[in-house]
Amino acid sequence: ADGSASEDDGTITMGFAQVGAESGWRTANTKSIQETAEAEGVDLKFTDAQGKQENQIQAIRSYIQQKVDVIAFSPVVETGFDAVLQEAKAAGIPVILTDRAVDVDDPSLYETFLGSDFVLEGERAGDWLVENAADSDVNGDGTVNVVQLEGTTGAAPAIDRAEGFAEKIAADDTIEVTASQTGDFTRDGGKQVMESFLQSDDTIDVVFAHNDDMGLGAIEAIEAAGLTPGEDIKIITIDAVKDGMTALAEGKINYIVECNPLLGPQLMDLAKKVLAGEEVPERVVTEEGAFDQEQAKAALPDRQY
Amino acid sequence: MTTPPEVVAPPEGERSPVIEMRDISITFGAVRALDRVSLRLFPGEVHALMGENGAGKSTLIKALTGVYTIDAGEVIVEGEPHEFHSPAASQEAGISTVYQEVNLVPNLTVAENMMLGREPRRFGAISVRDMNRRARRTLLHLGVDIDPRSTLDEHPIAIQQLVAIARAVDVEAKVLILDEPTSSLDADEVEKLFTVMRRLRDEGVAIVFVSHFLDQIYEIADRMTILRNGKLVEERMVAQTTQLELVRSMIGRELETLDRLDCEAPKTDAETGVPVLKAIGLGRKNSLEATDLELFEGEVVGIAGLLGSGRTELARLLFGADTADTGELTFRSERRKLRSPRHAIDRKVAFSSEDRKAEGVVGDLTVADNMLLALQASRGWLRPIPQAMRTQLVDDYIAALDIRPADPHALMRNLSGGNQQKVLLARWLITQPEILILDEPTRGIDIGAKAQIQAKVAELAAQGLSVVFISAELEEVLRLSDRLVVMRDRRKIDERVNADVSVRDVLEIIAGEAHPEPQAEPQSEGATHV
Amino acid sequence: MSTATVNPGSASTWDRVRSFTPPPRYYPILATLALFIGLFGLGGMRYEGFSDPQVLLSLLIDNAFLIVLGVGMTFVILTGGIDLSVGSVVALSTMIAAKTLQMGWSPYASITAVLLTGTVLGLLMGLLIHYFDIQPFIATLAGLFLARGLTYLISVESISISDDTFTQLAFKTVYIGEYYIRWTAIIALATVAIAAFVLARTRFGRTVYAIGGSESSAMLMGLRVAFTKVGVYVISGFCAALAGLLFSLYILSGNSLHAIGMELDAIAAVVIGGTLLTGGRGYVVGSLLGVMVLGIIKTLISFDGTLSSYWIRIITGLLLLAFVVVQRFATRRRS
Amino acid sequence: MSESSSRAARLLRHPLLWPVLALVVLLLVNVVVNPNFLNVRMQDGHLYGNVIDIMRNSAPVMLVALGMTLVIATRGIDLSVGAIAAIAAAVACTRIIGAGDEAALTTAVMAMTYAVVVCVALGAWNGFLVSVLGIQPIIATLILMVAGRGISMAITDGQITTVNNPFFSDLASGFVLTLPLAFLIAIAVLAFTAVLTRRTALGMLIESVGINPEASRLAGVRSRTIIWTVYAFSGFCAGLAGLVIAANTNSVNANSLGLWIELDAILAVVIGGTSLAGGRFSLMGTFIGALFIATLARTIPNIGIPSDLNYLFKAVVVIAVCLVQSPKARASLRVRRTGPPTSGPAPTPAPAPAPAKAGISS
Ligand SMILES: Nc1ncnc2c1ncn2[C@@H]1O[C@H](COP(=O)(O)OP(=O)(O)OP(=O)(O)O)[C@@H](O)[C@H]1O
Ligand SMILES: Nc1ncnc2c1ncn2[C@@H]1O[C@H](COP(=O)(O)OP(=O)(O)OP(=O)(O)O)[C@@H](O)[C@H]1O
Ligand SMILES: [Mg+2]
Ligand SMILES: [Mg+2]
Repeated sequence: ADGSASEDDGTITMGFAQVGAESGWRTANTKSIQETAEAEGVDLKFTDAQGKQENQIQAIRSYIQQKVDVIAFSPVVETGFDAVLQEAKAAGIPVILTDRAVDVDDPSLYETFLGSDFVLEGERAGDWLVENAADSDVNGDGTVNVVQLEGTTGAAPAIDRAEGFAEKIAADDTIEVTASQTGDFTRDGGKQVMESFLQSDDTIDVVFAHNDDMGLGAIEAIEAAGLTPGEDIKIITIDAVKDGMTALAEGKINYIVECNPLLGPQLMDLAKKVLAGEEVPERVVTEEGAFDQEQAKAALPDRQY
Repeated sequence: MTTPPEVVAPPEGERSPVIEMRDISITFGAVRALDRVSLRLFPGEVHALMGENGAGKSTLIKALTGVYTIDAGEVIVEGEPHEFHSPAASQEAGISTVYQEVNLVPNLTVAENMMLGREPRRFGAISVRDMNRRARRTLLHLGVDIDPRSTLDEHPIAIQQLVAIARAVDVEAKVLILDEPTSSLDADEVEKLFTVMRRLRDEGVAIVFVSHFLDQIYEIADRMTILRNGKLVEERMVAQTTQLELVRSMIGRELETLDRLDCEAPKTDAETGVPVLKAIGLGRKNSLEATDLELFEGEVVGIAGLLGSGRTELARLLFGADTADTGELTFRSERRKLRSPRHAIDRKVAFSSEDRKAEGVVGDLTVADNMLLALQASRGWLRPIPQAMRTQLVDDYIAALDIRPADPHALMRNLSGGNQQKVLLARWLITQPEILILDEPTRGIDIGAKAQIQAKVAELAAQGLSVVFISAELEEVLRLSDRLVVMRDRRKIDERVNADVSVRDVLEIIAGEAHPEPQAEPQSEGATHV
Repeated sequence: MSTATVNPGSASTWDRVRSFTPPPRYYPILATLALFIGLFGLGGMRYEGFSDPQVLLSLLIDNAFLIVLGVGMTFVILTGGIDLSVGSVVALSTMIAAKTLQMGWSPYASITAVLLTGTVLGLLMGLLIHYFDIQPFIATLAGLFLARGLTYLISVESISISDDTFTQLAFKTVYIGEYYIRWTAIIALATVAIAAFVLARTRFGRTVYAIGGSESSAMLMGLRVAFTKVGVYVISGFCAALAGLLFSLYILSGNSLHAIGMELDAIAAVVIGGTLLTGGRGYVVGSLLGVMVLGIIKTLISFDGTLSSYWIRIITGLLLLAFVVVQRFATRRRS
Repeated sequence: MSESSSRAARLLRHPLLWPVLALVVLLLVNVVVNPNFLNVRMQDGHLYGNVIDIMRNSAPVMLVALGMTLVIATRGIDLSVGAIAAIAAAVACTRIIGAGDEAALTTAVMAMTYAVVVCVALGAWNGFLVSVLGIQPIIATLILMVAGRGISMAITDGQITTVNNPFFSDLASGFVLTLPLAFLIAIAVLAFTAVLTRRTALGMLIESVGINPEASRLAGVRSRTIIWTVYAFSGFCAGLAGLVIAANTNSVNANSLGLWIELDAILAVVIGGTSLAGGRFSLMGTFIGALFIATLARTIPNIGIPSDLNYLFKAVVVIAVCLVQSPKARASLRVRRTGPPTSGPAPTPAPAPAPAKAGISS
């Protein structure tokens, strides 16, 4: 990775293969990258794989054919990129991963991975619940009954968040996940599943949703059942998009773990370093926090996405 | 008409039947289509299966060849009880069948249609060359000179029928079943078919033949089985049965209306009136050369011609089913280009197509809906026909045309072929047209009903309806029409007032035009080789 | 063809070439081909590096699995049926391959297991469709659910494939001069060739067309309708499994989220290639071209690289629209 | 005696018998797992319970499926309904947000009217491609299926747009006469469609075009207008469905709203007994089919099927329903139960070959 092309005319050409535009989080992510690229004079080639790995591989291959200086992408899934990454390596084009990792045998196939740690996010959610277990036993029956709204079955964030969460709540045996069902990361899905949970079980204390959208859907279902979200049933979600933060500030959600989509600046920074031949760490974790209701009120005015 | 050709006595007693069906019954829901019917087939005979529309002929054939499951009774094949469970099984056992409606696939070539399932192969692969060559040879035997590589749906229904026949006779079969193979064929083709049938008969094949043309029965058949209302009436030698006896057996009463038509065919003075329809130079590339035609009120214009002469094309252009490339149409005094059938229907033109299966029948709708379709279409969907009027119209026409079963709610596809044809005729009569174009309206219609339909046409013409009448049966055309248009090679070659024209005259007109053009229809040349 | 025999001496090859008109049944394919070339030319003019022959070869490599899917789908659609399960079967195949390899099976056993599973699934759907009269759309929709469900059953998480035979097959390239192609693409082209032969030159193939033309006629003609109708679903299942193998070579992993909606791509490719959904008319070569057209639309968009997520979808739709409309007008003249 | 037995026989042959039976069985399964499943109570002045939820949640699929039924009856198919629903939602939500008074009734009404008009136009566009240009329905509607998502994303700028309009929200969450408004809207459209097709001649003409287009053309049926109308109507229904879905969460996610709803809708149509080969259709069947699908969606969390077994469960249910509906499958079951057919009642004849060319299936 010598970045010779960038020295020719001074501008960097970056090929970026996005997963898709499946959520508000993702569009914020795309926007951040596109805007930063423009601001920093990087010539960005952008494609949207519409959630399909084969599209993403084809896009990367076409970047290789177009001889871009650097390729960045958020893998649709973690496996299966070996072949195309080897082609990129053979063509001397450095690769940066964002958002999600890939699972390859040869770590030299990519320069660095910039993104969140989904397991960690789940762990944080779990930690908060363990800390607030006493409060969370809303109906005071001695057990904290949690229902989980999973993301799309098989998707890495869904698997990892569930794993991190389960690991942490195992520490407290009053906490129990009584039902878990996929809501496909959408509000509608979250609402419908939550409706059903409410009908069949009236001892629910806590909802853990794998993203804000499903949490927002659950809020609607809880309200329709005549209960008060945030009080009668506690809600924990992940992402911290604006709508989620608003609900948090209004007291309808109790805790949100942030998953930061604004990777643009860090990505451009890394790309420049890589092309300049500087050493970069193999793993760059994005800076992200977590919010309770008070913090949300403070942070909300600056929230852009 | 009543000169039965001498027939060899049936080989009864000496030879045993190849196939014997005993007391076969089949029920469809509440309809008892066959009620203990028996049939015996001997090798080396042509056996006619006779009966009115809906008598159960096609059902009996389908029961034999494994299309329908038999409810009761037994089939004995060469002395052994045996029932076929699929058409394929019957075919393997040496029964080759042409079913009533053309049952070929429109999207494949003529040769493929003939050879499907037994294509000649070389090194395991189908040899297209061999296939085409063999198909062409078989077709030429039947006097059909078409390119076997052309797709089937490019050809008119008559050719398709001949292809279906060619497919059936091309195999080594013990039994050949032909269900109304001649319904849209001209005399020439029929003659060629008979030649082939005689040859096969002499080779020992047993042939089942269904036709509503009694002349054909007397010409070719040796014995016959007569059905009525799903029941067996009798089995007879053709030579020992007069036409009157036969008809009485078939319909269960005397037939009165048969020959009464010519005397009261109405005459109109074509010279003075304004034509209701006038075509000048009407033509279409590759199908019809520029043609003039006039049609006056209350007049029946018959169109005569041989297979492929362009009669159907002319009719379609008059109705806007195809759009004309050249020429113009004038309705009374209004000049009009027809871009779709709607335009014609709006001018009170009606057209009954020769291809009832593809262009007429809406199989999954009821008889009533089928009858009212054209009227409803012209009223528009916002003005449904009131219930009382529906019942009235449907019941009237079911009675008038003697449609069986007389059930307006029966599904159209379950009707017998002839009854479907009557429903389609009713569809158009209900619209009360001023101009009625009938392309082979009596195709597959039994003898009683044919007379009924002819009478109906004559009656309507007397009331002022103008009719264009096309039929492969020249006698019928001559009997009905006031004026005769003769066509050949896709153009009009003559026009006569039909007072004194005979079948022979028409044939001479057609033959007289037959300059030795390279494109001349092979059928008309080989007409005398029987 | 029947013209130009007035003067045999001057009827040169050129005259015959000039007066040659292909039979109308080839018009859809020829139109597709012409439009494909047009799209390629358009890309070549607009984008640097597009006119490189390697772009074409990459199209074959990147779409090898879709080509094979299209072949199976062509058989089904020619009989007037449809197979919605193929995308899920692809996912299931990648999963079976990955899981069995992970469990230490030999690659050949694993490949056999994959092909067998796809074929059996196809057989089951075919039997449902023919013997129980269940509409193909629904039977294969159940197949879609079933195959996807089995995939989840095997593993919810994705599994990498690191078997040597698989990786070697995946990376092995064949050089044609300075350009290269992968084995997967060659397998796909071979599938097309075999399928074209089967459809054109075997009784099975002709029966497929006959059923599409009129199933009841085919039955009355005594053709082997049951065998053929079940057969096309078996073929489609087999092709889906083979495509699944090619896909696992392509991405060297098994994943339950693979190939969601890929059945629509396959159907679209077949239909774009000139095959009628009502059955009876069409060619596998058309489906190959259909896949290439879909692929080149994607390539055009990624070469452009300036489109936002939603413009990518809109432009894809517009290109598709332009394509089918032009194709429609190009083939309409025949009637 | 004989009259009651003939009535039973008629009931046994009723085309809706099997779909209804399937629905009942599915409900029974739920009750077995959760005895309170069918309980309904009053809450905040309206009914509340699983059944009520099922009614409300069935509305979008029911709406889409009603339009789809007519399209399928003409031998067509409409893949674009999901995208059209997303466009409707996007249009309505951005209009509501852009309006002066976001929470006003007029805002909601204007926005929804506008959205529905757009959808009718989109449906008419599909109809144009199919009937005038003669493009195969599946590909004609695929175009809008692909581009429509992009359009709705462009309208919302790819963001999840949240609206605050109580009237809009009532479309999905409101109750009238203690029943969910969304369900009542679907019923109203059902009634409207039934009147439109069965009290006029439209239904018969649609069926005729679907069964034999050429014969219909020669009989003077304006098939072009009919096909056009039917696709426009499908667009209308999809638009309404999109509004209901958006109102359900007071937001629109252009990417996921109505995704794969076309498959659910087609499934509902087929479960209801309408053949994909075109021709005769049953609106009541579609109604039952949509209820079935909503019940199935509720069954999964209710009986606690783990997420990774959802698909297997659905596969089993779909296959079971199809087998139950298939006369051939039932016949073969019966034969096995009663032994060889020789002793039993007369076996039914093999189905007569369809007269017209078989479409997708026969
Ligand atoms: N599949 C079916 N379902 C119900 N009724 C049927 C079915 N097939 C035939 N029928 C009925 O059985 C009777 C016999 O019909 P069939 O077709 O055998 O008559 P046909 O003698 O061949 O008459 P045609 O000369 O008009 O062809 C008719 O009344 C017909 O309506
Ligand atoms: N779709 C078509 N494509 C090509 N040629 C056709 C087509 N339809 C008809 N022809 C040809 O046009 C000629 C006229 O056919 P037409 O059907 O009008 O004849 P006809 O006199 O009505 O004969 P028939 O008694 O068979 O109905 C025939 O030679 C036929 O082969
Ligand atoms: Mg008959
Ligand atoms: Mg004719």
